[in-house]
Amino acid sequence: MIRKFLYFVILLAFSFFIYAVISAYFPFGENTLTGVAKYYVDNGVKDLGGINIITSIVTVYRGFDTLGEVTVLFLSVTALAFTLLGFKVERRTLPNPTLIMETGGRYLAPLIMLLGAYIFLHGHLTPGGGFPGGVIIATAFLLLFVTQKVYKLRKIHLTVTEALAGSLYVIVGLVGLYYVRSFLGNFLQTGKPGYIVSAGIIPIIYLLIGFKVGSELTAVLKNLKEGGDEH
Amino acid sequence: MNIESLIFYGVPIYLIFMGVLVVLTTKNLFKMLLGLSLMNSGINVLIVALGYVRGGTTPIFSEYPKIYEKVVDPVPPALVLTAIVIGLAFLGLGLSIVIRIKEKYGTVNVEKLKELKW
Amino acid sequence: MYNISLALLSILLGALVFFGTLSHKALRIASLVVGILSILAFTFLYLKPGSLEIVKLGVFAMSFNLTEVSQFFLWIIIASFILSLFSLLHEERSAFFYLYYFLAFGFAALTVMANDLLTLYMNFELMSLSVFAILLLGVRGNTKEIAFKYMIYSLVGAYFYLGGLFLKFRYSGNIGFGPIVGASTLTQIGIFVLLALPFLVKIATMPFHNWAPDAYYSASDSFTVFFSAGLSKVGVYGLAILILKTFTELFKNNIYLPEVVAWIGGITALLGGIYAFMSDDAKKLLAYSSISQLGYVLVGLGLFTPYSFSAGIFHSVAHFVFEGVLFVTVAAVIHRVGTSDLRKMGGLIKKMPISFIGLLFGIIAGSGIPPTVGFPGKWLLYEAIIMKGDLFLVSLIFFASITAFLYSYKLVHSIFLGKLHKEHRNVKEAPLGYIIATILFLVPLIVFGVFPGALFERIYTFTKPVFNHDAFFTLNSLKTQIGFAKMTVAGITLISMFVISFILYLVSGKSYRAKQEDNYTAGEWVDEDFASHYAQEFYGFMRKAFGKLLDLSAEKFWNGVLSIFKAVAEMTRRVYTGDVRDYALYLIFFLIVLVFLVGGRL
Amino acid sequence: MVNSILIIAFLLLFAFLMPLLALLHKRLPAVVALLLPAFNLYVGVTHFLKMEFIPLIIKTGGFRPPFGINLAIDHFSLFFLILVNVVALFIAFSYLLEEQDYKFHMLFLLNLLGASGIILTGDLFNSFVFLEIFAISAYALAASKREKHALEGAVKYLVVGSIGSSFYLLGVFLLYKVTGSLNMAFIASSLQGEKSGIVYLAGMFMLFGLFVETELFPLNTWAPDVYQGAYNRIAAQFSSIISKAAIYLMFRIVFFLFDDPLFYKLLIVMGIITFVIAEFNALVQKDLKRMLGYSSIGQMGLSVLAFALYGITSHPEAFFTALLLVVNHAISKAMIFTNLENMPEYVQVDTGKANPFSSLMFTVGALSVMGFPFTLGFWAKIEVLGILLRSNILWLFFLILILFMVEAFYYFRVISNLMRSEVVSVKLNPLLTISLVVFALFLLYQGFYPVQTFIWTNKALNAFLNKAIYISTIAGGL
Repeated sequence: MIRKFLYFVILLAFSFFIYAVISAYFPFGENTLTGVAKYYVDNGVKDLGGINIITSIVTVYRGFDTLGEVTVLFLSVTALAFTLLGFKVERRTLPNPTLIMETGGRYLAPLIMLLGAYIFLHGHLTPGGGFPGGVIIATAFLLLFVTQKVYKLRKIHLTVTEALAGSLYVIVGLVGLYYVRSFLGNFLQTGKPGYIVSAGIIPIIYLLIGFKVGSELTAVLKNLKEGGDEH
Repeated sequence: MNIESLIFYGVPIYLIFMGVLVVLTTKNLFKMLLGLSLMNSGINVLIVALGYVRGGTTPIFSEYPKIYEKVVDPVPPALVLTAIVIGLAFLGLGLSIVIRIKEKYGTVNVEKLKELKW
Repeated sequence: MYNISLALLSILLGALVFFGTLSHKALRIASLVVGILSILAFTFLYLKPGSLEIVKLGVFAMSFNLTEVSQFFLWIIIASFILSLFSLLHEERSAFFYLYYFLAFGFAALTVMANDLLTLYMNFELMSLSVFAILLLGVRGNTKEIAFKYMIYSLVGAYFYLGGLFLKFRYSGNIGFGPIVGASTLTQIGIFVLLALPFLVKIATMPFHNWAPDAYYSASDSFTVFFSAGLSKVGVYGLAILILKTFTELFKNNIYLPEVVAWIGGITALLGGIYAFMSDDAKKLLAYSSISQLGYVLVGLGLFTPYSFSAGIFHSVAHFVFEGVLFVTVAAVIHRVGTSDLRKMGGLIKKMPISFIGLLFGIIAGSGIPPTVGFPGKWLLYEAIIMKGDLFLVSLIFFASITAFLYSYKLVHSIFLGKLHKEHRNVKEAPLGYIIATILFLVPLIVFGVFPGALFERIYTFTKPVFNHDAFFTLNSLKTQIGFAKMTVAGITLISMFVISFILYLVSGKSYRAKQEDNYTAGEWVDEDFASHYAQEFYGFMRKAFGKLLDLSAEKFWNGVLSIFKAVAEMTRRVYTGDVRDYALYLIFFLIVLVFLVGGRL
Repeated sequence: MVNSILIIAFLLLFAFLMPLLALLHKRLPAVVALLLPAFNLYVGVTHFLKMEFIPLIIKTGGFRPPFGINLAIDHFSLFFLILVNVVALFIAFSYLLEEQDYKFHMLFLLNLLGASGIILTGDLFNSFVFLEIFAISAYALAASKREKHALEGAVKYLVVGSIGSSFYLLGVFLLYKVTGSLNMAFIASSLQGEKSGIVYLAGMFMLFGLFVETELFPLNTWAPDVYQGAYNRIAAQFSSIISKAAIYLMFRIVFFLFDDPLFYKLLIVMGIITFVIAEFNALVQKDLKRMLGYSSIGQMGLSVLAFALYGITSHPEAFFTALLLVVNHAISKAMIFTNLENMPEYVQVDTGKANPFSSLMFTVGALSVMGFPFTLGFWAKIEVLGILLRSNILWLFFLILILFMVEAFYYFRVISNLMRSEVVSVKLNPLLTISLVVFALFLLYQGFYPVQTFIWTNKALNAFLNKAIYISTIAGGL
């Protein structure tokens, strides 16, 4: 107990020290945009036509990072499935879903999916984008997993969706490499800022990311529910 | 020291080290992962807080072509977006390993996890 | 033609014997004979001293030069290698054994031909590695432990040598054998110790000798001939070259270093002798005798007077000759008897007369009796020490000589005299290869004993530039300021004493000729199987006197050093507790340390 | 020359497509996992041979640095790219016939992707992303045996590694706050001269994260467990790909961004402590793989020490030595660890059964690690001792010398036991045999005639030391 308290005190002191240092160097809120941030804010819309600067940074300026990010997620799903390979989940009997849950779930799920699709399609216009959209779609499947008495989702469908979305993302990047000599470069017209068909490849990328994240997270849920067995 | 900075800098930093404290003190591997996750969140929040500009809005120009005078730094949120996903990925993998450990060792107590040492 | 292609040749021959052994027994013998012949041919037709040879390795050029010293020792190595091959004809070993054998020879040859310290190091290491491999294929004892011990002693020496090499480079800017200029005496001594260490290990100077008895005991019997007679000369060569070329000034000007080195040699000679007559195993006995005799060599080299140095070099040749013949004859006996335990032998004189004669001459030479090769070196060494006025060292060496008599007698008595064991009734004389090798060893044993000047002349060519002394020898005599020895006279005197006492024996006594199987005790009847051979508790009374000394082994010391390392390791490994929380704790503390390192800059 | 972004693009593409390929044919993933390192190697070698001295900038997203992320390729990064991919090719080829789930190959490729990405990228945050790809796949690979020990090692690595990489992220971000950029060259150009304290703090955080991956004491506590628990090929990957990519990043960051004596002194101390403790611990190990793991850790410490000596003394030879050590260690350890596959009955340090071929291969690898003459390691050892002496630190010289003896002691103990161990006939994997022989011949040939290694290393060294050119090429336009 004393040990724990000692750790607590030391860590508290240390965190206070770090806090003091950071707030001394970077007083809260007193930023002026410099460097790349300033460039993004000033030229972001002009360059890409997307009014959401963060989205533009995520998908194009630092699109390479996002590709990496997608990869990390993909990696984690793969690794999870691989680690759980051959692991048998104890069949715990869930309480039987009531009629209300079952019916409600059945009708709610498509709506949730629609919301997800909306979010990733409007990624360049509003806060949101492929990742939240994908997660929302996955929650729809979670709902189905929990509320439906019998819900079979064939793994192969998830796998194919996942693989295709991921590889199309890379292919979009390669097309950019071919047309504008830059991997993940924007090879489409930027269009009129503020419209749904604008901002070049950003919506395309977010579409793919949405599908990928949705299918991956669904696969995770499936794995955790049913154990990682061969498909 | 103002209260604003204490909340937006102090709390995330406190979160980071309390996450560490969880790792140092808990015996449960699962809680340890949660501690690490806490630490990740702390760092993410800290990064976003570091990019804040007083009086700035989000860098989404919904009323384009009107450009807002003051916006917050758009880079930290973009980075944090990535970092969150990475944290999630880490947690997912960690949990799967913990599940396996529970299967093989029959426990998630780290004191029992000392077959490899010295 | 390059001299170093001798190494290439030996590798080729090794491969030849390797494949010969794999295919057929006759082919093995044939390829070994080819090996003997081609190395002889190479030696006599091609080996020419005095040309610098460079092998470019891209970033470093190995340089070789067959100087007079190198040539002198190379001849010893070649001779002992070929002579050991004769007895090897009768040993059947795995194919790899032969390959390693030839490799060891090749790298030993390259080592003595090396013209700079790094080249020497590289070849020396590979020689050690080959010997390690051979020892792994040893025939008795716990071979892996023994080979491992050998390798570790060699490596530790070699690594310190590497350290010395770099230090020398730092002070003199080159890695040649040239002198170190400008370094303080203490530094020079330090570098000398570092550089000399692997060679001291190779000649098994105490306290670095522990590997030797085990290695000689374990290794294939024919290989020990080469091992003792040939490979130990690499160590002698290394010391000689260091003292002659690199540290000449140091040895000339410093009064303590020569004394210390000589004393280490003297103590090795004495203790080696004592350990030798306490051994109950023929090969361990010989191993200790080899250690003891190389101690004399170290005395000679270390004392650094013209006489002592020449005597040391001469005695190393003598060592090659008599240790060679001793190991060959013992190998022959073991080949026939199947054991190396002295307590299980005896009375083989009538069964193996030629081997007996070989061994007899070997021990005569080893005890330094004229007119054999053991005499001139020892005589000159005594002269040199006396001239230097170091009476304590003389008495030390003198006692060491006494031990030589003791273990020599034990060896010859236990094997050849006394009662014949029942199971050895059908033992035959050693096979032809052993006989040839024995006889070939006996030739230089007598020739160089009677005409030591032939050798001293060669030695003089490389001692003269250093000491600038006059020739002190003629073909068959030695002359110093305080003494004169003519080998023929000494020899004839001794031989006539033998003859006279033999005649007296014939004339005077009416002795009963006992059969070898006869048992005789005081009035008591014993059956034929009762072993009354004295070899059972040979020098048992000595054990009482020197028992304490035997306990005081260097092995314990080195094990102590090792256990210190292990104790430290046991402490450091506790850091890895296996508990994740501890690991996280290290991380956080380390983070705090890192932040504090930044400290004032924040 | 092929655009080198294709290295990353193809690795990703095929990793994503792997499930579909596995549906087509069961063996296809393994073949793909072999072809991609080969392709990378081809790209790497052609670049290395044809490239000018000026670093090559490959922008992504269509924007020049610092606005877009760029890959910055010079001979130094190519050197490591080639090294990593040679080992990857070696491992993939050796295990081509092994039955594994396609996910395993995916993880392998993604790990290689992480390593290649770290090596090629010119952007700090991007390096963090790749570091995470690389670390997460490494956690999964460490656990891939799914047995007790593998899982235990993996979970320790996971905990330690995630703390480390979190702070790496924080460090990267602090640097962004200071300099307003995430591009390495831009950061480097604005960090030249006097640095403020926060830069040091950021540096410490970043190094803290990297120390975990480069296995420096006391952040290497996970490493022996992982080496002991994981598959042999994974252990090989850890010692020859994962730690090597991490050490690349460390070299780059320390030298380019924080070129300051404080960091070099820190690295010297860490290097020494790591080497000492690792060698001592290896001395008393019972388990062969754990012993080899400690030996790997020790070699990492030595490389870091050599690099840091460069920072203190600015003798280029010191850094050259570090590179030489890295190459030698990567190749010989890959050999030793994969060779363990052929000696499944030799688990303990001093007992077990083995077949002669694998004993021989182990010996060659071990001799090279120890630095025996006429192996590549010899030159590395000579250089190490040379620079230690040149740096005028005599006690360190002798300390390292004695530790070399310790190293020789425990390796020769294994060798002598192995050579005399009971012979057991193992069905040798033919591909593994081929690749082992190739590597062994490489080590011996380069030990005898090390010109190629020296030339390539020297080229990499020159590219690395001319950081002014690197910075001005990328950041000069601003």
